[in-house]
Amino acid sequence: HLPILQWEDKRGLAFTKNNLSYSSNALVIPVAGDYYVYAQVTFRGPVEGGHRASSVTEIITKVTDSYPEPTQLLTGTKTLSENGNGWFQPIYLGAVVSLEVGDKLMVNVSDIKLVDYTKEHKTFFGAFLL
Amino acid sequence: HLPILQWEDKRGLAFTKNNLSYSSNALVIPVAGDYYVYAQVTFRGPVEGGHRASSVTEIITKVTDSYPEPTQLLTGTKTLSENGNGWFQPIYLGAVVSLEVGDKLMVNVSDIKLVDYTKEHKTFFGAFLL
Amino acid sequence: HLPILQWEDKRGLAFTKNNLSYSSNALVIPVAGDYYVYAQVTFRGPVEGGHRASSVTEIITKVTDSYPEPTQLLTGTKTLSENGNGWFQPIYLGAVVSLEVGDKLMVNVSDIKLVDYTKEHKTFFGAFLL
Amino acid sequence: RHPVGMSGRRPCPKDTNWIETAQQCCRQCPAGTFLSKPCTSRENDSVCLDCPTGTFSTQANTFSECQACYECDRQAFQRELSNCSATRNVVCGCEPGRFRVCLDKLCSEFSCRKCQPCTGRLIQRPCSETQDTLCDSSCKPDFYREGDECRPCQTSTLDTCGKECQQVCGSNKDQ
Repeated sequence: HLPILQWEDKRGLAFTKNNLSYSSNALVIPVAGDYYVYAQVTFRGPVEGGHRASSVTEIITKVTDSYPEPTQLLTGTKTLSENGNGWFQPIYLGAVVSLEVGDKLMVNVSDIKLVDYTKEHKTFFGAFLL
Repeated sequence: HLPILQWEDKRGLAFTKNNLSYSSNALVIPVAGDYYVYAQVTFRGPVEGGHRASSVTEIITKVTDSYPEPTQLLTGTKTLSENGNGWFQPIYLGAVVSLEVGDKLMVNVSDIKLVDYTKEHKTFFGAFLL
Repeated sequence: HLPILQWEDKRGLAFTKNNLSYSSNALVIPVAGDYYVYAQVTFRGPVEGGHRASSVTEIITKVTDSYPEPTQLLTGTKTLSENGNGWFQPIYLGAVVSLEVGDKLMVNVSDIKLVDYTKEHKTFFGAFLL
Repeated sequence: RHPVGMSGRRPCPKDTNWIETAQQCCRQCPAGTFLSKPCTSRENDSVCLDCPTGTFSTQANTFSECQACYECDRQAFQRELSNCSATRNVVCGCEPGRFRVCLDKLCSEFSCRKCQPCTGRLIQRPCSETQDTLCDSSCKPDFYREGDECRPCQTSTLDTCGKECQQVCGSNKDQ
């Protein structure tokens, strides 16, 4: 599987409430229902020692007790036509998905070294019940 | 007009509820109100026999009984600087719009041959009442 | 600070309601709570007399009475690999933020001359209370 | 309520539209106006108001507001061919000396590129709103070819200039 991002859930702009909790890299769904789930990852490169990435991918995934395999909910894939200089590429994803109690939501990326984690307002992840 | 995308509305992650129905390529609004409308289209190329696209466009359009022409609600236009190799370009759109009973929402694209329809988590469309 | 965009709040698709008002380039929060805040800016170039931009940035900012400095809530930064011809680059941002009564939300951009203001469905800004 | 289609909606006679809030058909407002207040008892007493400046409606309608006019992209060398009126959106074109480069088949988006000047050549087809100048492939008299440019003959440098230049400019001098 693709690497899973870790998130800050308390400090700065980050918060959880209404029993929507965060544990082991996942948002945990407290109540069955339809949720608008979203995430933005800002990718940037090139990075030291990294091979020259030709594309970046962000996937919001669901893990559920009722199914052994993770399910890909939303995917953003972008090829890079950068010419070796410093580049930035944000990918935003968001949609309504039906979730069950205990479902876990995570964000996977093609290459964790390319993720710009330096500022909370550039890379973020969340969900709210409709 | 630009081509209109067709959507799966039942299988896999797709669903409709609360009388928000899907028919002839459009979401049909059951209750007047403000809706958050969103869509992502993943474009990819080059495609066989296609001319080299210099840009891709996604438009969420409204058709209403009260006006004979479609209204463009949201538009994402991106020029491509890809150099002939395989490329991917997702475009996400989302915003709140005021809709009337019976209004129809559709997604138009600049070139239907460039749309990546292979995976439901890469190209999707939806709306929810606030 | 980066230039702040001005918005149309009445004509066409634009509207404000439930006391969420617009004044001096900002949405003004009437009720404390969690809001989904979003904005899309379509950038385009090259423009007359403009230097050749190497990147474009969109930031949704909060100004609050309780803190003298604006707070950056959401940021989208994209480098440009365009080759001098006409280019278009949309940046969409959206997320849930906790806001207080009287907080002001604004959209800043790296270069106001590069913003495509010509059509309301290409560049837009909004928020709704969860 | 007898089922007559979605939420009591009935097909309306010509030039009227079903109005959900009024639960009846109301007369359409003419182009250039919008439906400010739906009809009440009789079909004909819809209240239509003119589109406010900066907005338009091109057709008869029962829209609750008019559409916002587009703007021409002045910084991208566009200009107004006709401005926005109550019944028609603005029409944009390119500034003189520039032509349209369409972004897609519909040409709803276009940039305005400088017309090429054809220095030293005859103009086969002048620059227009939709097409660049078409220059003649050969150089004008008193001009010689250098690469894909046409340069003016200069008697002062005749003995030092290249073969092509001497051929063209030398023969002109002898006449």
